[in-house]
Parts: sequence; C-alpha cells; structure tokens
Amino acid sequence: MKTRPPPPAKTAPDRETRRWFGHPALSLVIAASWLLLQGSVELVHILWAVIVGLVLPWLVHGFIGAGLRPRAPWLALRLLGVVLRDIVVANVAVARIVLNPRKDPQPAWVRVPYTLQEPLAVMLLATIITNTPGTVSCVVDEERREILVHALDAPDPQAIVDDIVQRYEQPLKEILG
Amino acid sequence: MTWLQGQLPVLPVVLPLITAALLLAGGDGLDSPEVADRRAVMRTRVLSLSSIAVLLGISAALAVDAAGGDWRVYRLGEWQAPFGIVLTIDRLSAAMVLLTQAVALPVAAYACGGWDLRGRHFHALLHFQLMGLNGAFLTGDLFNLFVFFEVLLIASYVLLVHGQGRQRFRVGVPYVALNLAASGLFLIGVALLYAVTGTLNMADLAMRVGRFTGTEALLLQVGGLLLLVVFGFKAALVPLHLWLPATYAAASPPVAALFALMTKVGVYAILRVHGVVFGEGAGVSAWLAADWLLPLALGGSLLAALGALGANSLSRMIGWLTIASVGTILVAVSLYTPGAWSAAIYYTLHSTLVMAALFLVADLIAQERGRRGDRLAMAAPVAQPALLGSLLVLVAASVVGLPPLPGFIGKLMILQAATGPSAPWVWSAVLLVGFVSLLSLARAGSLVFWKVAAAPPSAQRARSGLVAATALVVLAMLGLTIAAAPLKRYTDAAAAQLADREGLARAVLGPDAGAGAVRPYRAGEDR
Amino acid sequence: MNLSIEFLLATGLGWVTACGIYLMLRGRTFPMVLGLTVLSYAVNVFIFATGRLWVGLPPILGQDRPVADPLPQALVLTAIVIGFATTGLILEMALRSRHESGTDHVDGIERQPEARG
Amino acid sequence: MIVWALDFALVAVAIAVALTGWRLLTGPEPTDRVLALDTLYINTVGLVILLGMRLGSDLLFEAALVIAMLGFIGTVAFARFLARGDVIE
Amino acid sequence: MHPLLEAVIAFLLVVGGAFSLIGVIGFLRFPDFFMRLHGPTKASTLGVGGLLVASMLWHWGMDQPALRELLITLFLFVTAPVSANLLAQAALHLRLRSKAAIPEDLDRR
Amino acid sequence: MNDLLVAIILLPLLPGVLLCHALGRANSPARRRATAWAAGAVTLTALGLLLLLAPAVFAGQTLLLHLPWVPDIGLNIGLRLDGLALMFALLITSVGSLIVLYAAYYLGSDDPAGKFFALLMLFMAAMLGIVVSDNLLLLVVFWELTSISSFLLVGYWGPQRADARAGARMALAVTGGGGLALLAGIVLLGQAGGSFELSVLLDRGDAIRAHANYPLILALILVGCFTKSAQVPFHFWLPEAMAAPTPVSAYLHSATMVKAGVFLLARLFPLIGDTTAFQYAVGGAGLVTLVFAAYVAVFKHDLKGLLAYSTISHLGLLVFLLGLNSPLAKVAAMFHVLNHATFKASLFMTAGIIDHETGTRDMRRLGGLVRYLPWTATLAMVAAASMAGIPLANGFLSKEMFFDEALRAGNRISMVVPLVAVVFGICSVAYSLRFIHDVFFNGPPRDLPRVPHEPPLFMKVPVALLVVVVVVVGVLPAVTFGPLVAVASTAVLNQAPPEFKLALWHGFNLPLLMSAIALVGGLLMYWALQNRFDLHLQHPARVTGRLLFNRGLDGLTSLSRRLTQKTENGSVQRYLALLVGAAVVVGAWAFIAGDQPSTAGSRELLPANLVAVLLWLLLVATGGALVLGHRRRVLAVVMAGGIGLITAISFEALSAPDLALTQLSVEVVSSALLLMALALLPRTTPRESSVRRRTRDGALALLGGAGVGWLAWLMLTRDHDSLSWYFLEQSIPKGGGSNAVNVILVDFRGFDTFGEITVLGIAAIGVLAMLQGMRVRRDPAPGGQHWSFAQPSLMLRMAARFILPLALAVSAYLFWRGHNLPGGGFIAGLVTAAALVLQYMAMGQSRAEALLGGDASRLFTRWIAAGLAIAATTGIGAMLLGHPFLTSAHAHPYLPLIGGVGLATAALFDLGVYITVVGATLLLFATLGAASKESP
Ligand code: NA
Ligand code: NA
Repeated sequence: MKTRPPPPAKTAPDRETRRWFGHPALSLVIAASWLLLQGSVELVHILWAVIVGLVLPWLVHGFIGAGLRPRAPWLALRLLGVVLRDIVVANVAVARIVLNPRKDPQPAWVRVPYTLQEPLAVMLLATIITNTPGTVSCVVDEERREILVHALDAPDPQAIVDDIVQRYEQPLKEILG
Repeated sequence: MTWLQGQLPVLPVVLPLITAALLLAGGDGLDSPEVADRRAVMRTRVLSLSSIAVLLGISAALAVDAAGGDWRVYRLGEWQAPFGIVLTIDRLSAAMVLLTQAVALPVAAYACGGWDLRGRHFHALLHFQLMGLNGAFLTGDLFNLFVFFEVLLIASYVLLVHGQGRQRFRVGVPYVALNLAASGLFLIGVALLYAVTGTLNMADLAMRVGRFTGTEALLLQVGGLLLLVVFGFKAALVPLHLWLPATYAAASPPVAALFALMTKVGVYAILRVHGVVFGEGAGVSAWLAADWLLPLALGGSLLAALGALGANSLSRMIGWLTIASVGTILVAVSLYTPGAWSAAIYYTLHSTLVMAALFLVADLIAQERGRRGDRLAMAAPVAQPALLGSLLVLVAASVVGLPPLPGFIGKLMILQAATGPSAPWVWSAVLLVGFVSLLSLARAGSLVFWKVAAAPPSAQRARSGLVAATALVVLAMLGLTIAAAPLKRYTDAAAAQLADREGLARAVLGPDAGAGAVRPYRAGEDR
Repeated sequence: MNLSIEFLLATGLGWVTACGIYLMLRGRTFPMVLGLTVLSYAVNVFIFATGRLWVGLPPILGQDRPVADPLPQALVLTAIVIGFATTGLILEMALRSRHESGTDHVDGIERQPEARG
Repeated sequence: MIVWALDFALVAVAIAVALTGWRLLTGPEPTDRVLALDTLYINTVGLVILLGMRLGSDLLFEAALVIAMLGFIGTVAFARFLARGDVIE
Repeated sequence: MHPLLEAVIAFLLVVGGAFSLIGVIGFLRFPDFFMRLHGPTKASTLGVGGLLVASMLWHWGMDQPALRELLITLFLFVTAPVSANLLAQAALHLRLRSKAAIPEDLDRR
Repeated sequence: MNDLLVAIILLPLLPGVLLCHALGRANSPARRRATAWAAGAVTLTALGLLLLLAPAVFAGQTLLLHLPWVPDIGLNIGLRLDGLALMFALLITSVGSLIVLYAAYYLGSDDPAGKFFALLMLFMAAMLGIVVSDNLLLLVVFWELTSISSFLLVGYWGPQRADARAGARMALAVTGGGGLALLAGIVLLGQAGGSFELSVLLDRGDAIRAHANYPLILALILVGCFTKSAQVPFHFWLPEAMAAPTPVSAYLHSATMVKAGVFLLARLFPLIGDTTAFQYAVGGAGLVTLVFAAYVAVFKHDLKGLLAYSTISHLGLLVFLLGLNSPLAKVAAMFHVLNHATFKASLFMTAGIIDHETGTRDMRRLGGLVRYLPWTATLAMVAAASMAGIPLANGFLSKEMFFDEALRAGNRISMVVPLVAVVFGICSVAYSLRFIHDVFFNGPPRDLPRVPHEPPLFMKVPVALLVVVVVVVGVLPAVTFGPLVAVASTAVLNQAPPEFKLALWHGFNLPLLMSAIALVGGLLMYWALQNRFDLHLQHPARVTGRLLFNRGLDGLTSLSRRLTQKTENGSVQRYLALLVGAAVVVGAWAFIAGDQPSTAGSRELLPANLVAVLLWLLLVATGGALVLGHRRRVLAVVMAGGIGLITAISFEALSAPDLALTQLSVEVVSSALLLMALALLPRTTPRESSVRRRTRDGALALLGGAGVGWLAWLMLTRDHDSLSWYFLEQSIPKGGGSNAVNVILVDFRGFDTFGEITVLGIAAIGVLAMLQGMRVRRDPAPGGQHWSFAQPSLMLRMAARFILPLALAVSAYLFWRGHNLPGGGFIAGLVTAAALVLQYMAMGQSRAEALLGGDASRLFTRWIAAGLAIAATTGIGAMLLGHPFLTSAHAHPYLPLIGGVGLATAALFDLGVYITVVGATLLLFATLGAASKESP
C-alpha cells in the first residue's frame, strides 16, 4: 500500500460570486410559481414564496448565469399579445393545410438571421418561431447568427424571414438587447 | 428491562446502516486509482471490524434473551401488529442473526488482509449486506422480508463483482438477472397472499391462511408455491441451483464465504413461510410445499454431490457441496416434524460455518499454489502443507459428515428424526451424499496436496492474519461439536417454538390473536 | 359479459407480462434488461390490483368519501423504487461485463449462433 | 354543456393518443417515434387535466405537471441520443 | 357556475380537443419528418393550451385552486420548441429525407 | 481409576499428536530422534496405564466411564474396558511401541518424521477409541477417525508416488464409505435397542434380533465391518494400501485397523449375533474370503502384496470363526487375533527391511538373501512358519482350532467347509514357502538397486521380540495368551466361555491330519507352480475389485462432468427459462392437481369506456411492437417508455396519483439511463435464436402472461378484506397526514421505506464500485459518419437554466405536500435529480459537476450517506426517547403570522429519502457518464 501523494492545489471553483436577489426576474417567476402551485395567497405561502424565490436562484446561481433585467416591460406585453394572436391565427391556417387533403403544402428551409446579443433573447426568438405554427426553429447557428427554420408551407420564403425579423426580433432586441 | 435491552432487536439492522453511512461519508481511501490512502484504509477497517464485533455482542445478547423461550416483538414506529411492521425474535431468528455475525466477523477480518482494497467501498457494502441479512432474519412481515431480501441481494450483486475481472462480471449479470426475475415472482406471491388474506404480518398470515377454501385458497396456494420457487431458487434447490457453482467460484473468497449465508436465507424463509404459514394449520393449504420439497431436496442433494465430484476447481466443488448441504437441510425441513426441524437448524448452523471455512481455506491454498490457484490440477506444493492440510481435512471431514464434527452430529440428528415412509429415502440420500462428498473431497485433497509438481514449495506463505481469521471460522465450527448438547436443546426448543403458531400469534398480535384486524374493505363501509 | 376495466387491466397485465418474459429470455443484455423493466411494470400493476380497482377515489383523506385501499399503493411505491435501483445496477453491470468480455451476450461469451431462423 | 364538451375533448384527445400510437408503432424514422412519445406525453397532460375535471378533483394537477416536466427531459435524452449518440457528454 | 363561464369553458374544451386532434393528424399525414414535426407543436399550443385554460377556469368556477395550470402552459410553451429543435437536429444528423431541399452548407459540427 | 480410560485415548490424541508434530517440524537427526522418543513414550505410557487397569479386568470387572456429550441424540463419552477391549488395547499399544521403534529407523532422512508420528499417534488414539467405546456412536466417531488417519498415512508418500495417492483414496473411499453404512446400522440398532450404550444394549440382544429392522441393521453393520476388514468383495483396497510406508502396513494392515471389523463383529455379537442370518452372512463371507485370498496370495510377486492377501485371508478366517454359532469358535478367533498380529507384523517388518536394504520388494528379482541378511532370514523363517501353521509356532495352534471348528461346522452345515479349510491351509503353506524360498534362497538376486546389508540392530529388535512371542506362545499358549483370550472370549459371548484348553499337543486327531495334508499339499503346490508353470510369469485375476472400483469411480466422475456440462452450461437464458418454467409449473400444478375450484368472483365491476379501450389497444400494440421490434434497440426503449406511460396513466385513472407520479418519473429517468447505456452498446440485437428457442420462449411467455392475467382476473372479480381501514382511521390523528399512502410509507411502514432507500443507495454505490476505472471508447455513429452538432443546442442550454430553479421549486412543493397530498420525498428527489440531469445534458458533465462542487463520485456518495443517516437518525431519535425505532411525533403549533404549521418527524425521515434519492440517481448518471467519456 503506497501512501497518498499530497492533494493537488484546489482549482478555483467554476462559479461567479453569488448574490442574493441577483436574478430578480427569475426570483419573481419562482415566487409566483410557488404561489400558483400552492393555489393560495395565505400569508404562510407568501412567506415561503419569498424564501423560495430568494433561495433557489442563489442555490443554482452557477447554473443559470448572470441575471437579466428586461428594459421595456410594455413592449414585452405587446409582444406577448402579438405572439398569442399569431398563434391562434396561424393555428387555424395550419389546420386548414392539415385537414384539406387536396392541399399540397410547399415546405421550405429558411435562414433567419438575427442580430440579438443576449442568448436568452435568441432562445426566445426561436421559441416564438416554433410556437407560431407553420415554422419550426431547427438549428440555431450561433456562429453565423442565424436560425434555420423549416416552414411548412412557404411559397415565398423571404416573406417569412421579413415577418419574423419585423414582428419578433426587433421587439426582442429592444427588450433584452 | 433496560433501555438497551428494549432496543436490542432493531440494532442489528440499524447499526450496520449507520456504520455503512459513516464508512461512505468517510470515504474508503481508494478515491485515487493509483494509491490507497493508508490512514483512510486503517480507519475504515477499524470502524468496520469494531462495528461487527459490537454486532456480534448484540446478537449474542439477543440469542441469550431468546433462549428464555418467549417471543420478543419489536413494534417499529410503535404501531400495533398486524398494522405496523414488527420484528419477531424467537430462538430461530436470534440464532440466525448470531450466525450471521459469527461468519461476518472472521470474513471481514480475512478481507482486511488485502481483498478489501480490490474495489470500492467493500466494508460499506459488507455492512449493507449484514443489514439485509439481519433484517431478513428478524422481520415478522412478509413484504418487509422482501425489502430486506432486496437489501441483501443488491449488496450481494456488488460484492460478487468485488475485485472485478472478466469472470466476475460474466457471472454477475446472470446472477442479478435471475434474482430480479425471482424478485418479481416474490412480489406476485406476496401480492396474492395479501389479496386474499388482507394482511402481511406473518403471524397473522399463519392464523388466517387456513380459513380459506375454494378459489381464495387456490390463489393462496399459487402464491405460496411461487414463494417456494423464489426461496428454493435462493437456496439453490435443484433444479434451480444452476446459477450457484459458477457464481460462488467467481466471487472473491471472502465474499464467497459470506455468501454461505445467502442460501440459508432461502432455507429460513421456507421454514417461516412454508413451514409455519403453510404448515400444519393451513387448512386445505396445509403442507403446501411438502409434495415438492422432499423429492427435489432428496434428488437434488445427490445430484449436487455428484456435481462436486467432477469439479475442476476447489471453489466450484465447494459450490456444489453448498448445494448438496442445502439439499440436506431442506430434506430435514420437508419432514415437517419438530425433531427434523431441529436437525435442520443445527445443520444450517454447521453448513454455513463449514462452507465459509472451506472457501477461506481454499483461498489460503490457492494463494500458496501460485498461478494455478485453486484449480484441481498439478501445481507447485503449498508452502505450509501441514497447516493447510489439517484445516482442509478438518473442514472437509465435517462436510462429509465424519464424526465427531458437527456435520456428523447434524446428519445423525436428521437420520434419527427421519421416520415413517420417507425414512429409507432420507437415509439413503443423506448417507450417499456423504459418501460421494467423501470421494470428491478425497480427490481434491489428494490432488492439491499430493499430486504436486516436483518444484520446491512456493515461497508464498499465507499471511498469519488470514490464517487466524480462517481458524476463527473453523473454531466456531468446532464449537458446534463441543457445545452440541446445549445447542441441540436450543434447536429443539427453536423448532418447537417455530411450530407454535398460536403462541406466535398471541405474542405478536395480542391476546385475541389479531381478531378483527382484517375487515371487509368496501367503499363507504367501515370508515 | 360487459367489457370491464378489470378485464382490460387483467388482460393488459397478462400481455405485458408475456412481453416482459419473452424479452427477458433473449440472448443479449440489453433486451434482457428491457424485459426485466417491462416485467417489473407488470408486477407493480399486479400488486396494485390486490387493492382492487377504484375510480376517482385516491386515498387522500379528510374529504368525506370512500377511498381506494392505500396499502397496495404504498407497497407498489416501494417496489417501483427497488425496481429502479436494481435496473440501474444490472444495466451498468452489463456494460462493465461487455467492457470486460467484449460481447454483450448475456452469458459473457459469444455463443455459436443457433441455426438462424 | 360542459359535460358534453368534456366528453368531446376526452374522445378527441383519446383518439389523438391512439393516432399518436400509430406513429409510435410505425415510425418510420426513429425521430418519428420519439416525437410520438413526446406527443403522447403532451396529450397525456391534456388527458389528465380532462380527467381531473371529469372527476371533479384537483388532485391530478401534479401528475400533469410532472408529466410535462419529465416528459420533456425524456424527449431531450432521446433527441440527444439520436443526434449525438450519447445522452451526457 | 355562471352559464357564460360554462360556455367559455366548453368552447375552450372543444377548441383544445379539436386542435389536439388536428395536430396529430398533421403528424400522421405529412410525407417527411420535418413537415410532420409541425403537427405536434399545434397539440402543445392551442390544443393542450386550450384545455389547460379551460381547466383553469373550471377550477376557478369550482372554487378550487385555479391558475395552477398556467404553470404547465408556460412550461409547455417553453419546452415544446426545444424538443422540436433537438429532434430536428437529430433528423438533420440522421440525414432524413426532406421534401424541401436542405441547405447544402448546413454546419452540422 | 476409571478416569484413566479417557487418558488412554487422550494421551496419544493430544500430547502424542501435538508433541510429534511440534518436535518433528524440523528435519534434523536429533529432532527425528526426539520425535520418535516422544511417540514411544506416549505409547508406552498408554500401555502402562492399561497394565495398571488390567488386574481389575482379569478379576472379572468391566470398567465403565460415562460422561454426557450430546445425550439427546445418544452420543456420549461412554467408555468400557472389558476383556475384549483390554486384549485389543494391549495389542494396539504393544505392537504400537514396536512399530515406533521400527519406524524410527525405517524412515529416510527426507521423510518428515513429525508428520509420520503425529499421524501414527492420531491413528493409535482412534484405534484405542474404537476398542474402549461403550457408546456405539462414539465408536463410529473413532471408526471414521481411523479411516481418515489411515488415509493420511497411506498417502504419506503421496507427493512422490501416484500409487500412494490412489491407494489412500481407495482406502478412504471403501472404509469411509463403509463407515457411513455402519453409522446407519448403528443408528438403527440404537433405535431398535433403545440406547446406544453397550452396557445397556448387552441385555437387549433378543429384542434387537426380534426387531423388524434386524436384517437391515445386520446388513449395514456387516458392510461396515467387511469393508474395514477387507472381506470379499470389499477386499481390494488393502493390497492398494500397501503403498504406505511399511511400518504403517505392519501396524494398520496387519495388527490393528483391519482387525477393527473383526473387533466390531465380536463386540456386537451379543447384540446381533447368534442367528442363522448372521451365521450364513458372516461365516459365508469369511469362508469365501479366506480361501480366495489365500489362493491369490500365492500368485503375488510383490512381498507386501503377498502379505496383504495373506492378511485378507486370515481376516476371512477370523470373520468365519466369529460367524459360527459356536462359543469355542470365538475363543479360537480371539486367540488367532493375537497370533496373527504377532507373526504378520513381524513379517511386514521383515518385508520392510528387505525393501529398505535391497530397494525392491519384487520376488522375481529377489533371491539368495540369506547370505546377506542371515539374521533377518532366520526371523522371517520362524514368522513364516507360524503363518504356514507349522507346529511350535503360535499360528499352528489357532489353525488347528480353526480346522476343528471347520469340521464341526461341516457336520452341521456342509462338508464343503472343512474341504475349503484344507485348501486354505495348502495355499497358506505355499505362499509362506514362497515368501521364504523366493527371497532368501532360490539363486542369486537379479540386478538389485542396492547391495543389501543387515539393517541396524534396532530395526531387527521389534521383529525379534515378536518372533520370540511367536515361539513362546506356540509352545506355552496357556500361560501366555491364555488368560487374555479367556477374558476376551467372556466379553464376546457376554458370559463365560465353555472350558477350553490351549496346548501344543491335542493328540492325533482330524485337525492334525488336516494340518499334515495342508503341509504336504502346500509343498507340492509350491513345487508344482515353481517348476511346471513358472510362477513368476503368472498374473492371476484380471478382473479385480480394484479395476471395478476404479472403473466405477471414473464412470461416476465423467458422469458428473457430463451432467454438469450439460446442465450447468452458463446459459442465462436456460436458467431464466427454468425459473419461469418452475413458476409456471407450480402455478399450473395448483390449478390442475389441486382440489380447489378456479372461478371468477361476483364483485361489481367498473364498466369500460372508450378512453380505456383505446389505451388498452395502444398498450397491446406497443407491447407487440416491443417484442417484434426489440432488435432495434432505440425503438425498444421508446416502446418500453410507452408502456411505462400507459401504466402511469392507468395508475392516475385508478385512484393512485402517487403511483402515477412515481412510475412516470422512474420511467423517464430509467429511459435516460437505458439510452446512456445504449451509447456504449451495439444499436441492434442480432437475430440469433433458433425458431425452436423462440417458440419455447414464446410459449413460456404466453403461459406466464396468461397465468398472471388469470390470477389478476380471479383477484379483481372478488371483494377483499384488508387491515387498511386502520391506516385510514389513524393517518390523520396519529400519522399527522391525510395522504394515507405517504403516511404508510413514512410512518406505518416506514421500515420498508428505510430498506428501500438503502437499496437505492447501495445500487448507486455499487455502480460506482463496479464501473471504477472503466473508460470506453464510444462507437462511431451508425454508418461510420461523424456525430453532428457538437455544441449543445442554445435553446436547450437556455431552457435548462429556466427549468432548473423551477423544477427545484416544484420539488420543494411536492416534498412539502407529500404527507397530505400526492407527492413526497421520493418523487421530489427524482424531479430534482431529473432537472440536474437536464443540466448535465445541456452543459456537459464536467462543467455541471464543477458547478456542483467537484469530485462527483465523492460528493454524491456523501449525499447518499447523509440521506441514509438522516433517515436513520430520525428513527434513532425516537429510540433515545424510549420508543421503538421510527416512532413518529407530529404537532400543529400555531405560529404568529404564519398560522397552523404541520410538523412531523416523518417529514425529516422523508428528507432523508429525498437526499438519498437525489444522490443515488445522480451517482448512477455521473458514474455512467464518466465511464462513457472518451479516454484522454
Ligand atoms: Na413511525
Ligand atoms: Na417509497
């Protein structure tokens, strides 16, 4: 049995300094989720919601990166409205395609370039693209800064690109940067 | 009753767990693949051995307590049986727990000779295994028995491949797979019993099973027979024995020695479930196992003894002999008389110790034979023929049943207990098994010690610590002979106590023996 | 006979058992483990069925309604966890076995394939 | 009205489940099967929600939530496996 | 429960059930995987989303904890596109057939 | 004084064995001498003790000693010293001391003396034990001890010589096996007689002979006696045992061990003798043996072989005498025991000297040794004369008595008996003559390995002493062996024997005539064989017992090999099929052979609806697809996932929300594990089972499935009784929770859960232990292409960030409410673990583990330990307060601002569950992930 060599010098932990309330948006979401889960706004639950909202982001700080501070809340609400409306409208459109046996859709691969800086914003853009029917974000190419989108029925691919950039990417850029 | 006395029954389960948790938290000193952390290794060994020593003391105290003749019932969570889980301590379970630690202590000491460094967390796993074994022996609840079976099994899966290497993993996968399948059968069996009787407490089951007839009884019988398959498989009852020889041969020797206990768990469960629950008082389901057990055990023990004859390594031979000895025990169990059960219990004690000793002796021999190990082929002579030879002769003679060793006394007890129409079969089988075992052990011994290459004896001498640990098991075995008279009284009483369903029910379930505990379960009623 | 949930459950359970057994008896570790997994699903449902079947009556108390038998459910929970643990273990053991022996045959050696059929 | 709508939705989702099952069984691509399983999870969420309404119980919510969460994680594992040959790198 | 609320709930249920079904029909009938991928996204948005909102309203109407389903809805809206994204990548890696021509210079590292 | 009986056995057993072993470990001349001295001293002390006790025996007393050992089974330390025991004990110790002396000079300088003398002492103790046992089970104990010690003694030269190994094994097999039969016989005898103590049984002979088991008892005991005493057909081991060192042969195979069978016949004669069956069986076996072996002896070329067959023949003679229903025959037998021991031991020693001096025992090479070894030759001639039955030697006297008994038996039974006796006499003379003539005369020796010299004096002394006895007894039998024979016969007959006279001259009578015929016939026979047939080329008896035994053993061994190879072939599929098959068979047995009906019950069933039917169809189809498509493994995992999902839905719909949650989370986590494993395995399963195999498996599967389904149906169609009402009643008041399932888990049956999390913990630790050091290279993608999309998807990375805290919140919520509503520590733990696994998938293992705090295996191991410890500590807390393990306490304190708070120790227990589950699950993943990392 050999003896153990001296332990190697401890490497610096791969995490930034944690701060309480370093992720205000997340803290709010979590506290709200807690209340939603409990289905009640009794004092005891609110108290716990605050605790959970503060503790959890602190606990998983290293995993979630730096906090975000949305800049234009009203714009965000507007974007939400636009997206919800588009979901309904486009769903109906897709339903037509699906249910019409004679309709032969023209699928296409579309590259949607983006200028967003924040990865979360890119993710949101991709999410919106997929959630609005007719398009699915297939590859987010971070080097080329473009999203490869598959469109179910796109006689005019460029129209889709323009639509996405205009309706979603621009507002997102303003909100998150 | 002092506090300690009151809490005694649960300690054989809790203490190993705490020890294992401490061992895990403290690390085993093997984090770095190249070098062992000497201090951590020492700490681990000291903690492990001293914990088993304490356990041995606790088990001895339990056995002394049980010898008084009363059932000790430990109500976990302070819940009344049959609702909560109880530990039921009678002479039999106390004896098995004591036996477990008596095997474990020398085996652990033996492993400290170096085997424990050949893989991660050996001692923690050993303690988990002890927890499972003790729990299985102590529990009075059928489903809880399943849980502890799983504890001891899953620890055994890992211990089996301890030391790694191709052969161990080769047998490991089948071993686990078979046991998983068996666990499924176990659950179906338990489920059927619950589905009909509405209870899981074994004392309650023993009182209730006899009340059912018709399809209910049929369901119970299927459940009981499935459990017989499961326990028979664990006990390596022929034809469910095929997994054992290769498995035990591949296990590292201390693990194989420890596994001598594993087959006995199956025997124990058969005694509890098929001896008592489906025993005399089970109405139309009485003696459910008898039709199967006696012929299989008789034929099986002979077949296994024959298997030992052709084995090509010591450890494989010991594996076959293990099957044969369990077969002999099950022959006694299947006679369903207190005398035969007493013999079965005594022989179980013997068989466990002797097989453990054999595995350790075989390892000592293998270590001194160099590359050939324990293979039954010509090799260099061992360095200490007198020592190892004497150990082997002593242990082998007991396996064969040569007097005055405990194997002889056990077989004598079985012979004397076998009366009635099955007696000629039992006698022939027991004696023939002894004869064929004699042939194979003589062959093995003469091959190992006499048919040696003309080389000088290997320089590798067994470490004295290992020899001492082995000798400890052998001494424990010899103790069975020296103390045969009090032990016989104990096993007689244990068998009588085992058969006393009413006494058990009163002790576990209270004076009304659980009347009213099970009620019709209908929506909207009784709530 | 009217089709009953009980009938569906019993037959479905039997079918899954059969599938599990068949897979368990295959010659490679992976299907064998899958078979054991599927078999454990069936066994769990079997235990569950010992409490008989109830619809809309989960054993949550204090709502002044009858409830399903909670004991088999508790037993199944234990069985599920144990099944999970053992499945994980045999799976990783099978991996190691293949690493050691170079084959994923359950026997740890490549057997002569039987006459292909 | 609600009862009728509930039944309609239940049947619709049940048929959806059955149809998804068709894709699950027939593929043809492995991704189809994984997508089918994912869809099955999502439809199950709907099914559980409907069942909760049908039984007048609020005890099924957690099941729906957990199905949604873990179903996603399962799909990720499958998708990563298909795309990268492993689940964790 | 207020009849209007009932009507809204019933409407949402019908819409949700219908779109769940339509999504799966899409999943069934399109010729290549990338097209089929569009179907289930419907199931998760308007389909199950509708059902979830119906349930929220219904529990609210029953004086039970409501709004909890919002959490599931939110969750599905976030995760379903990720699933689709990953499965699309898998399909691209597997070089599955696509009716629309896949860009030649696709970077698949 | 009776306590000395124990000392007589214990002396050689403990001081004897231990001293000899200790002294003889080093092989220096001084040590060898010391060892021999120790052995000699022990033997002589034992002899001295016997002589001390002898007067009492001669005075007609029987010394008894009884100490309990295992009285319940009749095994006790019961010792007796009567005439029979005394005679044999004196024989054992006196010949023993001569043998020690002889062996001290016989053993070569390479032969380990310690081993030899220790074993010799062991044997002596066992032999003494046999003869002084009063308890018959104790007698069996010593009986088998002689088998073992003789095995070791015969195999003394095993490391060098194959014949020694074979001889030892054969001796053990035959005598040890016979011992087992003897054991059976003795147990039956004891059951028939009601005791195992001879002193009790001696008066119950009639009862035993009248017992129904008497024939069986007799047969079993005779098998024991005949194997030990080498009676035909069990005789073949004795010549093989001649591979032993000569002192061993002289001691065991002439004077003592082989006489054990004779002794036992004599010992048990009052119990089982004196019946027609006994007379025919014993007398017949003896008669056959004595003539057969005498005839064979003539044709042996090996000195010791000749002596061995001669011994068998004389043992036959003894057995024959004991079988006769004649009291005087017993006297003759006792007398011959002594006589045979003296002349045969001396002849063996002579043979040893010749072997020692010339290096061979082959009479075809020996000759004319009288010139080299005159003293030895003289001694040998006297001893051989006794063997041949020449007057003035003691052998003559007992042979005369034998002829006399043969004649009397002839009168009663058949005149064949005296004829056979004469043939025996002729052969005896012939082989004795050959022994002397071929060795000491008959021309010069032929190329001997060594030039012989007279051996050391002390090697001849024992021979000389014995030869003196031969002659003195031959001349003065009455005053020498007379008294001993008298007391011994008294013991055998259990009464005084009829008057008898031991004297050299009996007058001219028929026996004397027979002796004369034998002498002349023997001379003629030897002459004829030597000159007419060239005896040296003769090879009698090709089909020997040895051959049969070896064939039998080989056959048995190869049968064993074939059997094990056929059945235990390492095929898991077969073992599993057997297990399933066994379950199917016993289940079917209960249905078919049992007498209970199998009918569905009358419970009101739940009507099926469309959703249920559709799900059922999906389940059936998924199962079928799983079986049919299982060779595509990813597909199989998907199908299994589908089955798991449908199971979860069923649980949810059938009032088991906790089960649904658990099943679902376990199912997803298992799928992920399966996929990780699949990454390191082939993607497809080869098609390799034969149609037959698949048909068998399919049949088994369908039978098993049908059985389980039918059982479920029988169960589901009838109402049930249960103790569950108690849980429903007590959950809230005593368990402090309204989720009955959870309260059962953490409280009523918390012990199960305690075991269950232990299993989970062990599994994870086990995986860590099993995969230690494993690094595998992943296979390239199917088709050999490179893997795409190395960078994890940005969407996944971002989603994972969002999901982790949310999942933790959900976990906390599930944990929080578990006691009252569906949820609990286990589900919460799995959700947490799954969320962390998602992190692993999104950001890679090394980064995730760095964030978690470094060395994952150590970290998660500690989590497991902590979880288990917390759960245990919760239980122990109750113990410290004097309650049983896991006793829970709960309270609902009212806190300002917060309101009522439910606090239960069970929640702490559940926390232990939670931590264990998280730790174990992550350890499973982390270990597997680490193993599948590309090796650096
Ligand atoms: Na409790
Ligand atoms: Na549990």
